[in-house]
Amino acid sequence: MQFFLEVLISGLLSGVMYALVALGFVLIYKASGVFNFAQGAMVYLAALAVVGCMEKGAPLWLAIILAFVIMTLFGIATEKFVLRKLVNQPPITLFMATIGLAFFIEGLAPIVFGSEPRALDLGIVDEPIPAILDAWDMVISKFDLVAAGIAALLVTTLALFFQYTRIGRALRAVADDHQAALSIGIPLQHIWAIVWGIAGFVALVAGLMWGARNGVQFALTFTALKALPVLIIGGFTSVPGAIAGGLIIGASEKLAEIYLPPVMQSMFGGNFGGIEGWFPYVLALFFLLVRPEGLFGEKHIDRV
Amino acid sequence: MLYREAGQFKTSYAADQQLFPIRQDRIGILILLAVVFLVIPGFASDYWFSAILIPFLIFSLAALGLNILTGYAGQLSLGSAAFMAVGAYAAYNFQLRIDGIPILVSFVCAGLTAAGAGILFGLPSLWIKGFYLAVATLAAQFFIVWCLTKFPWLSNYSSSGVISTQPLIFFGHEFTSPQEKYLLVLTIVAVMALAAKNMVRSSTGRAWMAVRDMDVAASVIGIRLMPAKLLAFAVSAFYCGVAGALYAFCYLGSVEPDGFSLDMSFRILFMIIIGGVGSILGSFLGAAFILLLPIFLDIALPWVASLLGLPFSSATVSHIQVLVFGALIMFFLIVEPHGLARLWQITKEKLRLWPFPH
Amino acid sequence: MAASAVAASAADSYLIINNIEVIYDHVILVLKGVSLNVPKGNIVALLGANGAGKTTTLKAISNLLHAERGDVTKGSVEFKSQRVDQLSPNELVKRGVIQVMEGRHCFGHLTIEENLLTGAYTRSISRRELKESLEKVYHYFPRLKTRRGSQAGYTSGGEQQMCVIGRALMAKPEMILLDEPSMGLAPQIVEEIFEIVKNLNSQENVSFLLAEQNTMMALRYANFGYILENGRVVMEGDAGNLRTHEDVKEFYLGISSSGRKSFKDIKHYRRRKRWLS
Amino acid sequence: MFKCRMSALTAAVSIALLSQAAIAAEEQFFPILSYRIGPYGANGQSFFGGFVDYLNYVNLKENGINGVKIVWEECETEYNNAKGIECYERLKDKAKVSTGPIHTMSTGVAYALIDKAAEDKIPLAMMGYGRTDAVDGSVFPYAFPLVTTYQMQASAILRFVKEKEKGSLEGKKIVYLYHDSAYGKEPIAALQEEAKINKFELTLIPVAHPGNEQGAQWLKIRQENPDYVVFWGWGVMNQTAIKAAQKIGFSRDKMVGSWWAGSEEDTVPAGDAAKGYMSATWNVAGKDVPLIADIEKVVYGAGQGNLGDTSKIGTILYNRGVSAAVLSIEAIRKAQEKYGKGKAMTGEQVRWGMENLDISDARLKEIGATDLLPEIKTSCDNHEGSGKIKIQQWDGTQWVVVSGWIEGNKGLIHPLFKASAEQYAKEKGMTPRDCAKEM
Repeated sequence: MQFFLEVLISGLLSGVMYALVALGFVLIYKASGVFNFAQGAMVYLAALAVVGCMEKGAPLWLAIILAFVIMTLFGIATEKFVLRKLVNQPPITLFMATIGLAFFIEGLAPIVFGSEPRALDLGIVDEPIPAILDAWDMVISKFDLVAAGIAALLVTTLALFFQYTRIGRALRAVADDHQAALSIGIPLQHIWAIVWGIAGFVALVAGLMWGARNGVQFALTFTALKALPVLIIGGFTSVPGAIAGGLIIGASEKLAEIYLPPVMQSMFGGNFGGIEGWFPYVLALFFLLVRPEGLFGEKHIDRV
Repeated sequence: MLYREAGQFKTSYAADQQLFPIRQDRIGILILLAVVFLVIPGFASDYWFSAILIPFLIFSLAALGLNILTGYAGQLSLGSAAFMAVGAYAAYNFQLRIDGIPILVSFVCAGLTAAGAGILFGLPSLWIKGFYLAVATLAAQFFIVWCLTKFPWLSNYSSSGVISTQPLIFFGHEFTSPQEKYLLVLTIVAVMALAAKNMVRSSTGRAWMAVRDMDVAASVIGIRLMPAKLLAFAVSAFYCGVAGALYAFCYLGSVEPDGFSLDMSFRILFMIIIGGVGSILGSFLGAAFILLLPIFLDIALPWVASLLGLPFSSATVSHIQVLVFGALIMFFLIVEPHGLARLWQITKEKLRLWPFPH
Repeated sequence: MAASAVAASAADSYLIINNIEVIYDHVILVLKGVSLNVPKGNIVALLGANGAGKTTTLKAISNLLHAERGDVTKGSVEFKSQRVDQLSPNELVKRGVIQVMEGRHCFGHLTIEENLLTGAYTRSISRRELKESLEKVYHYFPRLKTRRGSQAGYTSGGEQQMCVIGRALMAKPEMILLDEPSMGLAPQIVEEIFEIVKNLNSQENVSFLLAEQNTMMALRYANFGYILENGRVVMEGDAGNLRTHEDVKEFYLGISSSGRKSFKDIKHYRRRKRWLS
Repeated sequence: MFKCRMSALTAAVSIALLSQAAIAAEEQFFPILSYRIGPYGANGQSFFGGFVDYLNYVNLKENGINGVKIVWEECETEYNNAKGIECYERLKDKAKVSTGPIHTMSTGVAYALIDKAAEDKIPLAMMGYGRTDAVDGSVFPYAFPLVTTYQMQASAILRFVKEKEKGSLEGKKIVYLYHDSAYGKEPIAALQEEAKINKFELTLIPVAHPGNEQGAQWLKIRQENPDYVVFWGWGVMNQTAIKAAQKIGFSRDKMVGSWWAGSEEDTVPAGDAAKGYMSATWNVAGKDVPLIADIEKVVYGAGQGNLGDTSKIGTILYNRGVSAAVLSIEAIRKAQEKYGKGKAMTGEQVRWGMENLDISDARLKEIGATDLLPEIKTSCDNHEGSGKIKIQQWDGTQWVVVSGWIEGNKGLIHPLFKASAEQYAKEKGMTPRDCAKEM
């Protein structure tokens, strides 16, 4: 039981890390209807920018600010040179363009900041907290708790921003109907630049956390793959959904990895570990059976 | 005036229903077939056969499969590579376990096995759509590859999980040279492409397109969504499965499950989008573009770099390749969001009027 | 006398569309030189059949064409004596011209109230002023107030139409380009909406350029009318005159004094009209 | 028609490029199937950087191999099997004239090339990766899993651990944590055999690709509480494992990685967590090796270095790339001894050279490559040639070698290869060579 709890908590905490990446997807999808596959690459770019600036001698705080500026500029440039020219195209075309964008980043970022895997030290050690270890014999990492705190803060801020501010409402309006938003005078370009800027910021936060956790390297782009089932479960358009989905995926995937293979082994024989690759997706499918638009997603409104 | 339809009257219903109703198209196709079957085998080098033409044809077939699903039936899928993997492993096992089974029968069975998998993983399409469905098909992508890794029976207990394909023997003749393999692949692809062309204009094809354009409306006019969608998944997976079998037997010779990665699925998706969603021709154009572009960049960029005396390390050149690849994809989407097939259509429109534009 | 002349000329130079031409995709010529004039405080109806170019005209004014790969290639649009054809929709809304698109483009996932609030996007105003504007809209559209919390996508067609008009009102416009408000609505609702338009016109002094297929209804509320045919203005005049004009009755209202004419005659007539313009 | 135009264009360019670089008669050509981008790009950059630098070094220092200039052409495989084939086919025609062995540093690409290369008579080197049963040269004449195979390595690691445990593993618990692919699965059989002999308890824990999330696996390890974790990772999986070990408080000096989990690319990103972590290797790191220092002086001095980032010189993978090149060149030298000095060697001839390598410590010293490689002696029935590794430990800034050369249990492992190779021959319907008749 105690081990079960340990797995559960560790799963929930890594779920938070998935949610951080998923959040970037949600933001852009919510505001522009673009399924931005380049989010993983943006996480990579942001983390690289931080370590790149630090290598040039900038202290951590300055590097983070510089990286934020870079991400914002990058977001604006993306809007200006790619998305603006693809207004009114079907979603799949936009999706494709973001895959092109991902390739572009994956080529560009290492040229500018170097492709060496590097460490990113945020000053928070990823070690078990001794007090908890002694008292309950459970490993809970300080780093994970900090990450969870940051994610909670980020999500709350974003959710409030979307719900109650003028820009937030405009963002949601644009997501619903580009044309109508244009017609009432919402300047799409500004809105999209803002969204990409925010998504860049979220990517930066995710990049910092993941980079500090696993090192800064190309594999950061894979974080996107972990975020996709989170999106399905939480819904593509819900900020709180990203967190909820992250927690569900994180916890269930860890529990499944521990408890499912022995069951399968007794059924088929052989070693069935390593199911984390597909388990979240299959789980997400089952969620879709019950709620086709995710737990918190907006219902698709179909009027013929 | 070269491409003039005027004056070609259809006097019977059958004539109006031809695959290629315009005479110039028929001639064009015949010439094309003559070139690919007769001329190219005489000229191309081994490199062209085994590194470009064969993979081009195989990926065209896979793209065709995906295009049937996405372009005609409107169901986005990111699992094409997994269905190819099913095809590859199925063909291997049919060859291995059934004595004396002709290779073509194996391929067909492989396609059918993949179709089965397609139906299974197409089930979610009955209640979800759009990007939700796309992400759901990723479940197929990861799950199938995992299964192939985990059940050693499927790879005949090879310690590494890699399978080496059996020799290609057909009516006692062994296909060994790249040229023969090319002709084999070409024949299969040509037949299946024509079949696809025929299928998408049949009532099935029309049902798919109705589902694509608006499934609620389609169901209102009496199209049964479930059979239509599942059939699209099955046919698409069949094409991908055969492509996978060809990929293993005629191209790589040995495959491992990890080779059929998500990356490959994405490439196939690229092909149909760059080529033209909902176009048979587009599948071929897209496959050519996506396969040739990196090769072209790989050859051209170091050359350009050395020509201009740019002090790039090999790593930088490789990175620039990726960068340019990404940039070109975005560029093409901006210039022609409907793909290369649309460009070809516009050219045809112009030819219709040429040399007297209005 | 002099004062009223100045007023008249100011009214004349309110919204002037001067011989504009619109091409889609660089190939399809949709408007072939349309000129219109909307005096201040008027409701002007833009009539014509499907595909005549009504919507395109409105979009050419509001600059929403770009998103559809359309381009104004000739002519000019002036609002209050200033060229506005190169302005972004955002700028134009700030100057007081707003379009209400055809087909009730509500933001389906936002509530009715949120929809209205987005309408005030271009105005940087205080919370209090926002509240006042909202109340004003609710005053004209009491039905919206009762549905304020519901998702717009789930409200009825009439409510959605009211919602988009109300949303446009939130921008405090001087001029609304209203595209086909009657589309797909029950006659009673249409009537209700037109009454509100009339009220807005008289009480808030908002001018309207109204594109409509429902000719009879439009002419009942408008001061002036233009009839478009194939991208050209084929007839114009006082609403009252148009309503009683034989040709209009014939072709747009389906009422004829001399019995039903054959389709051949109509074709002939239309061709003549087009040629003449 | 557009398609035709496209391909015609590509054809024109590629023909222009190919003909431009036609090979002169007495030049030794090296087809290089390298990768420098993608998830493993950083590893490829170091390895192939070292490889190319050494070829250049031989040209600059000795004016080629006995006067035969070395030329090479690179092709980016992106660690992707299909692209690897394309690259191979592209370079194949030139390689038919003269060729050095092909190094892919990718098990997948190597597998895909085994049959083709044998058919085209181009030797395929798989140093520390690839098809391990190719140790049996009677079935695989053109494939060379040189230096050490995974199985021998695993066995050697266990021997090291055993020594540390004062000569006995009985009753110990060892977890094998592996990348769930061909690479990670190969040593399992060997480990299981060893477990039987040495009576330790073996637990297998696979990690799904790419392995950037290992929370569950390490919690399981925490629950098992093993004495050692033997670790077969690649790419991001390595850093993640080291970090995850820290997270659950598992001591890093109880972790021993394979040689693909023991480079600076793996430990640096893990930061302080990597301190104490051990891994296998067959080559030492650093510029203390005279050859490496000399390469930096000669090649980079002449401004012809292959690396954009010179700080990689002397890293594990760079040095490994150099060692791969050293072996290739030595094989060509050997071949020239038999087939004529000062001549370019064909694939067939180089194959003979590779099968008859005999590199003693004295020879290594001569080249300045002491400890860059173990002694190697290959033969028809032993394409591996050594089977030895060293264990190194990360001290927070660099790798420190902590053992001498350790050889795996050859008597146990090599029969496994033999059996597997025989099965392959049967499946393919081929008759193995008779090694007794060779030489």
